[in-house]
Amino acid sequence: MSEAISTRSEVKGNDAKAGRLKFANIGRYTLVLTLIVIIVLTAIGNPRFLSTNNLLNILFQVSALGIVAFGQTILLVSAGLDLSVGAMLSVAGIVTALTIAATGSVLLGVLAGLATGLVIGAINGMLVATNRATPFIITLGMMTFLQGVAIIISGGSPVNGTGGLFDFIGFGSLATIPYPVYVMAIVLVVVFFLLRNSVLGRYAFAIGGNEEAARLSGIPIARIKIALYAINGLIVGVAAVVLTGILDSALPNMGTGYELRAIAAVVIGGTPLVGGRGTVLGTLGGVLLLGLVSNSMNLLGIGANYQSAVLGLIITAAVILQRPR
Amino acid sequence: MSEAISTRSEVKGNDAKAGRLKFANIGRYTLVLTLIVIIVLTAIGNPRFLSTNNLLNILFQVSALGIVAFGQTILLVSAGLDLSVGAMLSVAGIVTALTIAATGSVLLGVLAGLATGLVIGAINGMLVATNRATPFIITLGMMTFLQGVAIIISGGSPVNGTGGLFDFIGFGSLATIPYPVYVMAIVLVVVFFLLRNSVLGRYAFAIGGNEEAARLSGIPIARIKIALYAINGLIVGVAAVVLTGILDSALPNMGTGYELRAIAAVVIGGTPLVGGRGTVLGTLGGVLLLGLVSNSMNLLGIGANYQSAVLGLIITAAVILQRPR
Amino acid sequence: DTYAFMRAGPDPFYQYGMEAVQMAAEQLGDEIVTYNANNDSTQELANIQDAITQGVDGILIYAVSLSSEKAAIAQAQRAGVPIFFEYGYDPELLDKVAGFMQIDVPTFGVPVGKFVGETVKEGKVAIISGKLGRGDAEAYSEGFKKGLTESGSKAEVVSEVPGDWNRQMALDATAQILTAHPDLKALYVHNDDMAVGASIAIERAGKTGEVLLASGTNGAPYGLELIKEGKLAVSHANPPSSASVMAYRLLKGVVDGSVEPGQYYDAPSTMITKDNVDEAQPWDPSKEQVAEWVKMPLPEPVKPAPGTN
Amino acid sequence: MVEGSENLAIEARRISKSFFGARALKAVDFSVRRGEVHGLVGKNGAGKSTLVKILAGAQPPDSGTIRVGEKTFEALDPLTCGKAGIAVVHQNAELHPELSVAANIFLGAEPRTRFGFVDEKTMAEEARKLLEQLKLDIAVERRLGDLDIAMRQQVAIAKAVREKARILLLDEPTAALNKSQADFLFDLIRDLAESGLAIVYISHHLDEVLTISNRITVLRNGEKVGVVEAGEADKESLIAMMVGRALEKTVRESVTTAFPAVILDLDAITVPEKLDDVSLSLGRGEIIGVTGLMGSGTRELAEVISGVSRASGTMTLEGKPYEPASVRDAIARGVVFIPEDMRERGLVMPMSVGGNISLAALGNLARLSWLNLGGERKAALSMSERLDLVPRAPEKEVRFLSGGNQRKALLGRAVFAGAKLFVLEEPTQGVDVEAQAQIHDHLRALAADGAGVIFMSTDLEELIALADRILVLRDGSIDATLSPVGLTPEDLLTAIQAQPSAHANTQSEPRSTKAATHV
Ligand SMILES: Nc1ncnc2c1ncn2[C@@H]1O[C@H](COP(=O)(O)OP(=O)(O)OP(=O)(O)O)[C@@H](O)[C@H]1O
Ligand SMILES: Nc1ncnc2c1ncn2[C@@H]1O[C@H](COP(=O)(O)OP(=O)(O)OP(=O)(O)O)[C@@H](O)[C@H]1O
Ligand SMILES: [Mg+2]
Ligand SMILES: [Mg+2]
Repeated sequence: MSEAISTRSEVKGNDAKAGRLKFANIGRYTLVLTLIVIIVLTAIGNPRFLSTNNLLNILFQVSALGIVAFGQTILLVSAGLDLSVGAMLSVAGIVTALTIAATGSVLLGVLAGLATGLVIGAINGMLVATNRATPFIITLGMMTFLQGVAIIISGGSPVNGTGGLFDFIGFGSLATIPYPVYVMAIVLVVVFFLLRNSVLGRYAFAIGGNEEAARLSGIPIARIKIALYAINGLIVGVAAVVLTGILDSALPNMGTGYELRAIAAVVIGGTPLVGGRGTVLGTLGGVLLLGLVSNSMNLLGIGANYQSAVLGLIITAAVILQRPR
Repeated sequence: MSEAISTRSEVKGNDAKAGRLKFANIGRYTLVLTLIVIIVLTAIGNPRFLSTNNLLNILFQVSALGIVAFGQTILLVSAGLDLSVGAMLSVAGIVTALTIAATGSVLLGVLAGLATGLVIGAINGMLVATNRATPFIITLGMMTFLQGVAIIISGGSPVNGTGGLFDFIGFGSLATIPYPVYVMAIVLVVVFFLLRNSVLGRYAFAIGGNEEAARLSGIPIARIKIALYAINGLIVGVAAVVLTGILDSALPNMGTGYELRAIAAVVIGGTPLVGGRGTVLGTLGGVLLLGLVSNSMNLLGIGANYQSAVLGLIITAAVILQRPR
Repeated sequence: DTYAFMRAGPDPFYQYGMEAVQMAAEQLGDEIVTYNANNDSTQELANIQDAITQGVDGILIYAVSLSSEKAAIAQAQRAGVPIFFEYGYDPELLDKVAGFMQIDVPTFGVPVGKFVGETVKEGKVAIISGKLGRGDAEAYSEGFKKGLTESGSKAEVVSEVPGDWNRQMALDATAQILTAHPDLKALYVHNDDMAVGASIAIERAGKTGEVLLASGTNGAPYGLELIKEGKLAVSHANPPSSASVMAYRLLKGVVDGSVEPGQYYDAPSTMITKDNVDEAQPWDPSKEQVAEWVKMPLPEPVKPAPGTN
Repeated sequence: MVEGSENLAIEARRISKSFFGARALKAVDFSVRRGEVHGLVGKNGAGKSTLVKILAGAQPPDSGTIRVGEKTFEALDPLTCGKAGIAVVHQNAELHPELSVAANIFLGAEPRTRFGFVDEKTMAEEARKLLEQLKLDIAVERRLGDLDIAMRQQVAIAKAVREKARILLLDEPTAALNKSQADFLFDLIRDLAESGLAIVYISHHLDEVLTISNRITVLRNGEKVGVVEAGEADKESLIAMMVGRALEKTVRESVTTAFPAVILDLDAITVPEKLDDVSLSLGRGEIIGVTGLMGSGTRELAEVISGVSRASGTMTLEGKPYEPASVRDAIARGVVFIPEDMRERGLVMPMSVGGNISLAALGNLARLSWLNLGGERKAALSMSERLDLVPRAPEKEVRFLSGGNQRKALLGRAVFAGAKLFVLEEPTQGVDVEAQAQIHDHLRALAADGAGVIFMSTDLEELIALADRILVLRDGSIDATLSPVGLTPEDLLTAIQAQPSAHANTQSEPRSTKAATHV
């Protein structure tokens, strides 16, 4: 009899698996399909769109957003969230620029920026781990706080001039590919393996899927959360250095709006806000969608007044097509 | 024995009730306590704070935010969310002002504004109900779209002059209390009873607590969701009319940021983002906290550059004190 | 006396205005309380109410929006607190306020358009606009186009994209415009912040010198820097520093009765190019500079140009 | 304590625990010897799960001490328990739906590669070996969320075994298992005990407890009533200790077979690959029990009747065509459904007990959409009394109730909805014997009032005690229709497990039987 049972459950297994694969792929395919449609339409409207130069430009343009979104993916997988990344970006960027201005050393500036991100991220992690309030509201409070900090430390004005950082990040390229694109790629690969192969990544999924079960399995929830938020902070620090380099300056509001765009990219890429699931490759798709749409609207000459409406329609459509009931 | 059991469980029941009250109240008390601390400190710092006039000012200042937050409470209870309320506020306000400008009739303008909110809300509800994507991302798309719509229909500039609406809303008062405060109070009472006593409200709690269980209990999920989002839209329409009246004009970006502040108020007030629970009175507490802090910073003369940091600290602290692990 | 200084948002422009007023107030023995509306009209109204409660003697304000200030003015008027606007003119309200000082928004882009038209006789021109929805960005573009046509140039505006006053957005938009129009002759951006981003994109595309970059407003320190470096051809400067000091002094005058209320003043503005960059009024003035502004004769009221609002 | 404490694997002394003022445990002493299976029984809400949670470090006690080996603790936590060799299968198998079976089994103790990454290959390998050892047939790479409750329970047990525990706590591990799966688990438990493990075993199936345990501790209202040697106890004495008095034994001597009218008629109901040509008719006042092996289609049948899923074929309700497009349709026609998975699909956890009870019939409590809250409270209180819900506190959030009381609340919803036809999955899973009898009485009373009841169960005793007719499903079709009269659990088990060919002593439902009379 136990054979009969086993056959059945085998069948069940395969059925379910096949079904799941199909389902998961519908989502992925839709995103890829949406990307392709946009590319084709834009290419028809403006052949220059497909020039290597423009494609590299797109990658260059999304690099900071991409980096932030990759970090946010780690958090969303663990059912976390950090709304303060935009403000953190501003603070870390200002610290970078101020340090370079004060010491003349790009290296020190970069280290200071990274450390700032790491420390703020760890603080966020500690607040989230030791409180029952949702990360949404805790990091919303931190976002407001950090926006204030950015204004205070910058004196409310742009901090200009980053010397060698600008020459390297803003202008440097290897094999015609700008350095920020490499930085984005490295962060992508690191996050990919972190989520897929590392124990920490596994715990992120476990906490996101069922925190109580994870706790009962002996996973040190608080420590893991702090680690995840700290890593996210460090990644935001990387983005801050990149963005400061690209702009050759740091502005108190340069990160404004990054949080929502990053989260949008992650969710469009298939990671749900409730956690337990997600891939950073999906996030890359989401980031490319946002970058492509903006690029293609400008290339197609869609007037300034209409861009927000069109972008909104495309985001909504992409999301809806991806997950019909 | 069965008597013994029943006596015992009676006792248990009462105990439990007392216990529950206590538990639920810890959160509420903390919020009330935070409010009291702020009030006392500000009153010491600036005796004018406690003048009737200033207290009425605070209520007047938070009225539009309060109305939006009350509507959002309904959605959060049902595990929904509408990030597009700020943009919706702008669109409905512009429609109100344009209609008044075109027809000269305040009544038509008000009706047009309310209808705009209702229709957009219903559309959001339909999108949310018929898709598996989370409300967060769907309404984020709608937010971007509606921001664009606001710019398109207003031509990008403020729409000025609302005639009698301004005289009434912006200036009118009854028994020294400005009309917007009455409007806020009415919306509060309506939402309170909607959530507590109506079948729709009960369904909102059920869907928020366990959507599948609600479905298996025969609750028409899609219809209820559409109704809830539509009601929220209508309430945003009310806020739009109030705000347009207060400002005597509608601005394409006048709602920017309302979504986050409203959600913050709701969550500070004890309604979790995951739904199934919540009270609109808590939301009132959250709204008052935000209004009080801003007022008290101004009255204490905390400089413009420091306000964001202080506000962020207070939000974070309020939230953390309220729900320690 | 105590005066309120209200900024519309966190942008550096207001920061410079705020700092200059604070320096001037120190020299004139006044106290300044500062407020930030965070670009939110409701918060602005709340700030005004709160300042009144606090009992300030006058309010100096950079309004959040052009001409939506009826409510704010009504509040101040009711409380008898004079309010002076540095932005947000509405002809109907002139008699209700201490005064208005503003650049002439609808025509502000005109001289820039003329300047570009005189240099670029034909070819493609693009515009990167500030954040839409407040009324000014739209006006700058219109004025610019008018000036371009009036200059007799055959140059043509081929692209208008949003830059939201944001360096990064302007950087990206410029790169995209240059992709779509590699033969672009000139680029008009609405402020110096976006000019910084645009100049980086032009440089990255290897087109420094090929594309004429013009900035519509500001004359900010980083804009002047660009002009000195030859990366920015022109900026129509409207320093918040000297303007705010003058506005503050006018408000003081209204309070002590030496200045007649309800008048309109032009905010100081100059077209800054490489030739006169050293004469530009600094945004971040020294004490001495402020002392000079404090002693300068007050500006004369003017009749606002028709259509100004 | 008489026993040599060196022989004790774990010893809890004077454990007390309250939840918001309500005592769940009162100074309970509890100890388990090495190599012993220690049964823990008590009515719903007696405190069994609470005790287990405290021993497993999931919750701290308010007072008392726990000694594990040499060390004494004021409170344990999951990490300490892991180190001390305490493993647990909680009443609600706490697992990760999005992770694979292997990842679940090794969560918190992943084998690692040289570079510190998770060694997926080794992990899958080990998990496969472990499942094989346990004779469980579950593919290790499957997503846990795709498994049914029984398989999840098996994974939870495998995880506990993997932890190489010295002390294993099992909280109603068989509640969701069928008989053969349960038997299999018993073999496993015996083997583990023989190898020296201390095992705590909680179940409402007292026969099981008596068979497998060496000693049994009985809890009542959070207090320890006593410890008995299993050999010296029987079911009746246990029940008397649990309940505080003896229960009458119900024996099925006859069942009603004639019903005044047909309430539900199914003709050739087919769902591809799940249900194959099922026809049956249910009389007004009749109670049908449906059973079968895992995957035989019992759930699908329940879901088709209650409008959750659709099938081909025709259904007739009270003589009228019945084609529910949704659960809502079904409820509107007087058909209510109670799912087995009460946490995921049944209860609204943050809602009050009263709210859960009234949920499917709010219309009865509302005028013009305005709820009569007082009426609701009264109705919920009387329902709590009818179903002996502990505590009688309709305003209490349902998530704070014990597992068995939660199920009663769920059943209360169906009863309150006042249905004509009840479709119930595992109506008394996790419910104590006394309450089970009460629920059965209720269902019989409902039937006597003219309702039809069709319930899906894997509990053989329950099927025999409650049903007027028992249908055995196999591969989606009705394999046998049995009368409970004179039927023993062994007979029923044989029928369920019979090979497809062995239809000899069973009868299939006569297709022509549209009349309300059955043999
Ligand atoms: N987290 C909690 N919050 C509040 N009360 C609780 C909580 N957990 C358990 N209780 C209460 O403690 C008592 C004992 O519950 P417990 O779960 O231990 O019972 P049990 O013996 O396992 O019952 P069952 O057989 O129904 O599973 C019950 O009255 C229950 O309502
Ligand atoms: N969500 C699903 N996805 C895929 N197949 C399913 C699903 N639910 C059920 N099935 C399949 O339908 C068949 C019948 O399952 P059903 O759950 O009705 O059986 P059951 O008798 O209730 O089993 P159990 O004893 O496990 O509760 C099984 O072969 C199963 O593989
Ligand atoms: Mg239990
Ligand atoms: Mg089943």
